[in-house]
Amino acid sequence: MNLWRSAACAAAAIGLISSASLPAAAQKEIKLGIIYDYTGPFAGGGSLPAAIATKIAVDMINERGGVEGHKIVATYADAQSKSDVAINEAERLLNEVKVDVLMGVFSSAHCVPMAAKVDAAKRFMWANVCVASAVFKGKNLQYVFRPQVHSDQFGEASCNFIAENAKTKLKKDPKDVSVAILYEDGPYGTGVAAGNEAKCKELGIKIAHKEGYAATSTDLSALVTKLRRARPDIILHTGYNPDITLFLRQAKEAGLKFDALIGHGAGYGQIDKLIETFKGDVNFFYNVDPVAAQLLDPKTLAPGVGDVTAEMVKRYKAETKVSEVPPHASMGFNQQWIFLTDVLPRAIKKHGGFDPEALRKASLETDIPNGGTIQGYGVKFFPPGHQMSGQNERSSPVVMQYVDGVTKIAWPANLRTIDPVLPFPAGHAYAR
Amino acid sequence: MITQKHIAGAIGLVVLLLLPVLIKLIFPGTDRYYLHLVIQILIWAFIYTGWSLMGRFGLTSLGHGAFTGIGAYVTVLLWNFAGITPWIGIPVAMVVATIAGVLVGYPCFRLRITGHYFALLTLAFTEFVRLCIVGLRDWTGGSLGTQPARYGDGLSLYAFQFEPNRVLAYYIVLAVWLIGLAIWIKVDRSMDRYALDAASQDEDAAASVGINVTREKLKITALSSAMCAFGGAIYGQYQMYIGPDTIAGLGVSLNIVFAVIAGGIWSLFGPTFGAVFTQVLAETLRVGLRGSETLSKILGQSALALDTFIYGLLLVLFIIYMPKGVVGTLAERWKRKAGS
Amino acid sequence: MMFGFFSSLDCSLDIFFVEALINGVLLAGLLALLALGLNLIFGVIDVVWICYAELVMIGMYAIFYFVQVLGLPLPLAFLLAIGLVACSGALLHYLVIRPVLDQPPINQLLVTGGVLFLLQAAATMAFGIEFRNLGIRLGSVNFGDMSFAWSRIITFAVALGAMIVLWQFLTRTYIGTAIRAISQDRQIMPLMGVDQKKVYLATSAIGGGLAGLAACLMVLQYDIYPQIGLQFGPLTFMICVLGGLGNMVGGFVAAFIIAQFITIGGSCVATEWGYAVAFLFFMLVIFVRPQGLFGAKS
Amino acid sequence: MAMLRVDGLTKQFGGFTAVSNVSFEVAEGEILGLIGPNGSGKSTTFNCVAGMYVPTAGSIAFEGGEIGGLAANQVCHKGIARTFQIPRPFRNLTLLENVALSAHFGANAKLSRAQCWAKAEESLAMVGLPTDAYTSTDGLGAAALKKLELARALATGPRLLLADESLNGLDHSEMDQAADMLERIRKEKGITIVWVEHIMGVLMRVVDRVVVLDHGEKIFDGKPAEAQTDKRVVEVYLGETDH
Amino acid sequence: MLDLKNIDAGYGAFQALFGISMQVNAGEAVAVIGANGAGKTTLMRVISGMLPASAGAMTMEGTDLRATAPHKVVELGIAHVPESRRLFPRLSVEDNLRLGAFIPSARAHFSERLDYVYGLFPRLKERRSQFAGTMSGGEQQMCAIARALMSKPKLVLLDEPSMGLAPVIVQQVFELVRRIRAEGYTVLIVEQNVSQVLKVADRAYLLEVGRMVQSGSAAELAASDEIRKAYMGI
Repeated sequence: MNLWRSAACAAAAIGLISSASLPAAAQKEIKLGIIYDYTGPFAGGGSLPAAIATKIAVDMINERGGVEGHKIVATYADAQSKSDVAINEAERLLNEVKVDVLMGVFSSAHCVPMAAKVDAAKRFMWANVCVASAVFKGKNLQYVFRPQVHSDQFGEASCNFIAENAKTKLKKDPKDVSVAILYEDGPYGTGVAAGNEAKCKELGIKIAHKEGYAATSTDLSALVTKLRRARPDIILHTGYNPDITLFLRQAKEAGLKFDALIGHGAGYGQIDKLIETFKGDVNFFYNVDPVAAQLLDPKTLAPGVGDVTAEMVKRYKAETKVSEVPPHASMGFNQQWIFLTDVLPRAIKKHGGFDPEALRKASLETDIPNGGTIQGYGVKFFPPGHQMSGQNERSSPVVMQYVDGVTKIAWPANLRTIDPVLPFPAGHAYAR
Repeated sequence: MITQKHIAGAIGLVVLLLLPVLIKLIFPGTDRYYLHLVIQILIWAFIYTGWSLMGRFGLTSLGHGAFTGIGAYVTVLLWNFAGITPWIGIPVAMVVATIAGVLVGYPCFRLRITGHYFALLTLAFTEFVRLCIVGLRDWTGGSLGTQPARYGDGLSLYAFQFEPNRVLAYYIVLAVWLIGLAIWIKVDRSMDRYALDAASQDEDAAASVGINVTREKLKITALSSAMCAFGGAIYGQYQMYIGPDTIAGLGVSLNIVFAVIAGGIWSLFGPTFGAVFTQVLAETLRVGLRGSETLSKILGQSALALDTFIYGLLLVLFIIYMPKGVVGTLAERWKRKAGS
Repeated sequence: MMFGFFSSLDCSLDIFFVEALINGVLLAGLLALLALGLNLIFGVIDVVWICYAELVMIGMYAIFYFVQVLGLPLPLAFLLAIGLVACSGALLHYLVIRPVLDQPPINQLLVTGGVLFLLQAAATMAFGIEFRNLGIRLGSVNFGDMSFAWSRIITFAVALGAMIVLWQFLTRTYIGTAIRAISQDRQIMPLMGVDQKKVYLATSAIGGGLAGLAACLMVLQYDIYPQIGLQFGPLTFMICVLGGLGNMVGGFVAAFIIAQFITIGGSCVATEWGYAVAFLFFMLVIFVRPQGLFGAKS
Repeated sequence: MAMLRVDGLTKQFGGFTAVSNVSFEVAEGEILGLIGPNGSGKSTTFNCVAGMYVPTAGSIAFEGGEIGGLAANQVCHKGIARTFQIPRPFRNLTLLENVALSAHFGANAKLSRAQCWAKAEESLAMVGLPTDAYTSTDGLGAAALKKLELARALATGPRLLLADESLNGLDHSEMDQAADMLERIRKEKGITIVWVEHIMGVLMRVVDRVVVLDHGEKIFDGKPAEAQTDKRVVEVYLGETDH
Repeated sequence: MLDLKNIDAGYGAFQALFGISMQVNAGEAVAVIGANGAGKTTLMRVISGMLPASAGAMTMEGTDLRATAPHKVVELGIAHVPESRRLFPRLSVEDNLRLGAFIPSARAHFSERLDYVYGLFPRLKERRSQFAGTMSGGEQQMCAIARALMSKPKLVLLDEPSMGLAPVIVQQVFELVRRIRAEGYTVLIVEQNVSQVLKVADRAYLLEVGRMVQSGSAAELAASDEIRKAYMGI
């Protein structure tokens, strides 16, 4: 075993909590500041898997010898599910730890203000997980990039899925299908709901009810009553973890019935947690998310990508002892991997380093075709001047369905691994 | 006459004016972060000073979280939705907060709602405002907050966005804080201060010597709520993020009250000390505990709330053993020493 | 359109409205129970425990701990939790309130505010800020399209029962009579041979016990997290003041009024607006009747 | 013309009538004693005049203008100052600040800061209290606190002084001093005084006239010497002598 | 029975009692008279422990009263009927009486004592479930005295029992005082109504501005000029 490799392992181990840099090896370093919610409601809403997988990516790269002779030194910070803490941590990482790149960020509520701040300070930020379109839309950000899908696409995916399946499954014209849009009222929920509303309207799907609520609500029974009154066929829900649990529990208690529920990431990406709480009740639920990498057929992807996925899944399972690797793990890992294997090497080689300007140029040159990443999509960023500049234009989510604890892909048709079950079969807790 | 006090003040002022340079010397390279901490402390110190104007006269309002919230949100909403520059938005927000303060204050003072009734009533007001902010989610961004729309590259006089230039931000906030202290001193030296002191002790006796107690209280309420609204607006402009839990609501109110009480409600620098104390404690514990492997191993997640824990414990102890606060108690001790 | 929330204004007088009304009544039971404990302490000791709802939170975590970690049966966990919170109430009085009894009333309020921070932080340190629950699912009972959760019905019944038991205690026992008397004339209690300190301690323990009971009922319905007190604390104060401090029957009625605002407001507009209107109503009432809806004029 | 005219004054608290249909007048320049045993309604009458209570019925006219129902601070601005039975100093202020405060707020004319301080010093000197800026109210005895009450009232520049049971808690020599002081205030400042008191002894020496209340009703109005022998007054004070 | 030696007491800086010495012997009715503000009520409060004495010695049947906690004074057999009655207005008559029997020794005999005071004051039995605050002044005084008797005291302190009552009622109140005397209780009574109280008392003390100026048999004091001087300033 070579010496510096063990040092890197030790560094990575300490890195989880440490802000100290290792002086031992006189080697060039690149400092990353990675912010996730390790505690609080967002932690259970998907932030933790993303954080773990992000760290796996960093560890793997370091084990391979780093990037262009540079060791990756990551400082991980906890935003505690609070935006003001996230902002303060960003300040600290950028200006006290003096990281070269700010990364991570689960919640869009943190992402939006933080991205604007980092950009204004002309520092470089790479967003792994947060999806709100509002991060980029109309902001003309220069130094913030996100290969991840964005919330408008989430909203559109579910409506498209409904429109395509209404006739065959629900025996109704899409115009006769009614949906209810529920969302946590942060940038993420609001963004997805706006996408839902716009797309469903465009497709002629009726919106029986649309309502936002605070993710920290302790009582959603009034909302449930309104849904029972509005009688939607399909519920489009966007939320984090405690609020989803609360909603499902109160909906069941109040006898709310519907044909299908489509969740949009975050809490719905954590199927393990939902099954733990609700057992069979969450069977046949849908979730819109970037795909969990292990679900894709490696043959459809670029050569070598499948091996990376396999390695990530192996390490993730070893670390967390879970059976199902959630989509958030893939998101955290994938974006990290793209940065470390595509953008960063190019910046160092071609643009002479990893200052924000070099990273920016390298990012703008990114051109990964579809199938080139573990989540299937390719990467090319909208150029400056575009209203979404900095956002990946090639990303796309999928609609997944949970069937008996196994995740299947139900949409788009070309990736499909299941004929969607719609409506709920008789005897289901929420079946009409 | 130049007293020791004046000299100390002058030296302090020079130090503060040179602080960005000093910080750069002491923490080369990381000055932005430390300036950020200082700026946050100064903004809160200003808000705390604004509250203490009222609080020191027994008007223990738990409603100032509403005023900071109104200040921040009105300014940002006017900017985001009507394109009105904060130069107009902030005064408007201050007027709105003042009106709100007077609307709540007038019946309270007329009906002599004081003590814990006043506290509970203003508490209801704070919650009302916070719920309105959350409820108007289509405008305010709901429970997770919103941010002022960036103007240009984020440094703009017109949009009153000064955050990217830390040094500039520091001087702006320093000026705000100094204005806060000046207002405190002005109030402290006015006859109204005596009137309010008297009224806080005995309203009947105060009225009997001709003091219009209701009017005096309304005046200070208006001033205090306007100041807190201003502070809230500055916070929003600097932080470029406002959330119902970070700048409005009961949590903010309680923080204000407790920081001031810990620092000392009757002293000029009491509220500022409270701000230094609470902000530094929170930041050091958060960073320090996360940064130290052994400590976070021992405490694990507990480290999260250790600052609040210490904070709560100290508050209880302060109120029991040091009701005048740190600065107040030290000043008294010093005075006693000087006297004897 | 001026305000966004009107877009979801939807208040037809149908069966769901009736359901909301009845749910309001059921919620009122819990709120009344919460207010009862606080009212008792308020009336007797003349101190507002601003951390009262945090005691409830401690009780909820205790139950969670007993059941999920120690694996105790639920009824035993409930009993232990009630006992634990009763002890905390007494301890709170002994350690925190007693030293400041001579200070201005506002300091007493503030010192319990310090305890609020302390308890919240302690809960966070012990359990983290995640939402927890016991996973109890009691189902619901249906009348036509109306549906009522058993957890709410049980809560209401137990709250009502507890209030009756407390009333019996207050009217049938010496210490109970003393508790009722002490708010009417504090100074002459020693002339009756009543040791105020003991009555204060007993009241604090009873108030704590009620908070513990409320905790037992709340774990049936709500998730447990450190800030849950902030959801219920302000409501509880409001109900106490609205009902007239120390007036337990008044508190009961006030709980019903506030609960109706919350449920009807929530089901007609949005959850926040139900609460917001309740707070607004509270302020307006106090401006018109500072002594509360049912308080005696002093 | 009477300076103060109380006409048919009635004050009820809930169902309890504390003062019922009491009428009396105070002439300019006189010292009127308002006396009666505990619970006779004299303090209630006093507080109605001073603006602490709103009368249930009747009128209170001061220099021809109605003042019944005005707030205490408004009454003060009309030129009526009062003292409190139990001294109520502002303990968080120094002696001088206590008095300067009432000079500033009590007077109708806006006085400059310096004028307020000068007036405060003058008032303190008049009652014989220290006029330096640092003396606090802590540690003042009953007599000094009474004097402070008086100084505070005088600083508002009143034409009528309502002195409430100002001798309670004083020893004999202090009582005499206090009575002398009231006389001197009238003589030197020309202030009319209504003196509410239940210790009749000292009061009798100084007042021009007494009004005696019992159970909320006026039972006597006349010269002090006559009061001491009036059968009803004696009964009120000593109980019914034979039955 | 009760023995006070050189008692000083006051409120903060204000001293209300100066060197008071007095005795009450078993079976006696003793009156303390004096004008308003003479310190009579303060004296009663000092004896029952509501106000701590600042100097002097005070014993009840040999037990040091100054060392006894206020709520323990009742257990020594001293029942205080406070000035202006101080009933619990929103408690029923019977609950008021129940509180009178709060001390353990009285609780044991509650129903017995209740029968006894109802026998003494049948009026109270009629009103037993009424709020005490809704009764007339005379009935309230009756209730206050009954409440004091519930603890089976040896010494009853009566503070201004006639205050604020109409003249007719005052007669009735003094009648009550005579009755409890007849029941064998030792009575210490404070009154403003001199002529009445001197008729029921054996001995009397005259207080003036916190000082004991005269003492003697009721008849002696009734004949003395001191009283007129103290009250009327003649």
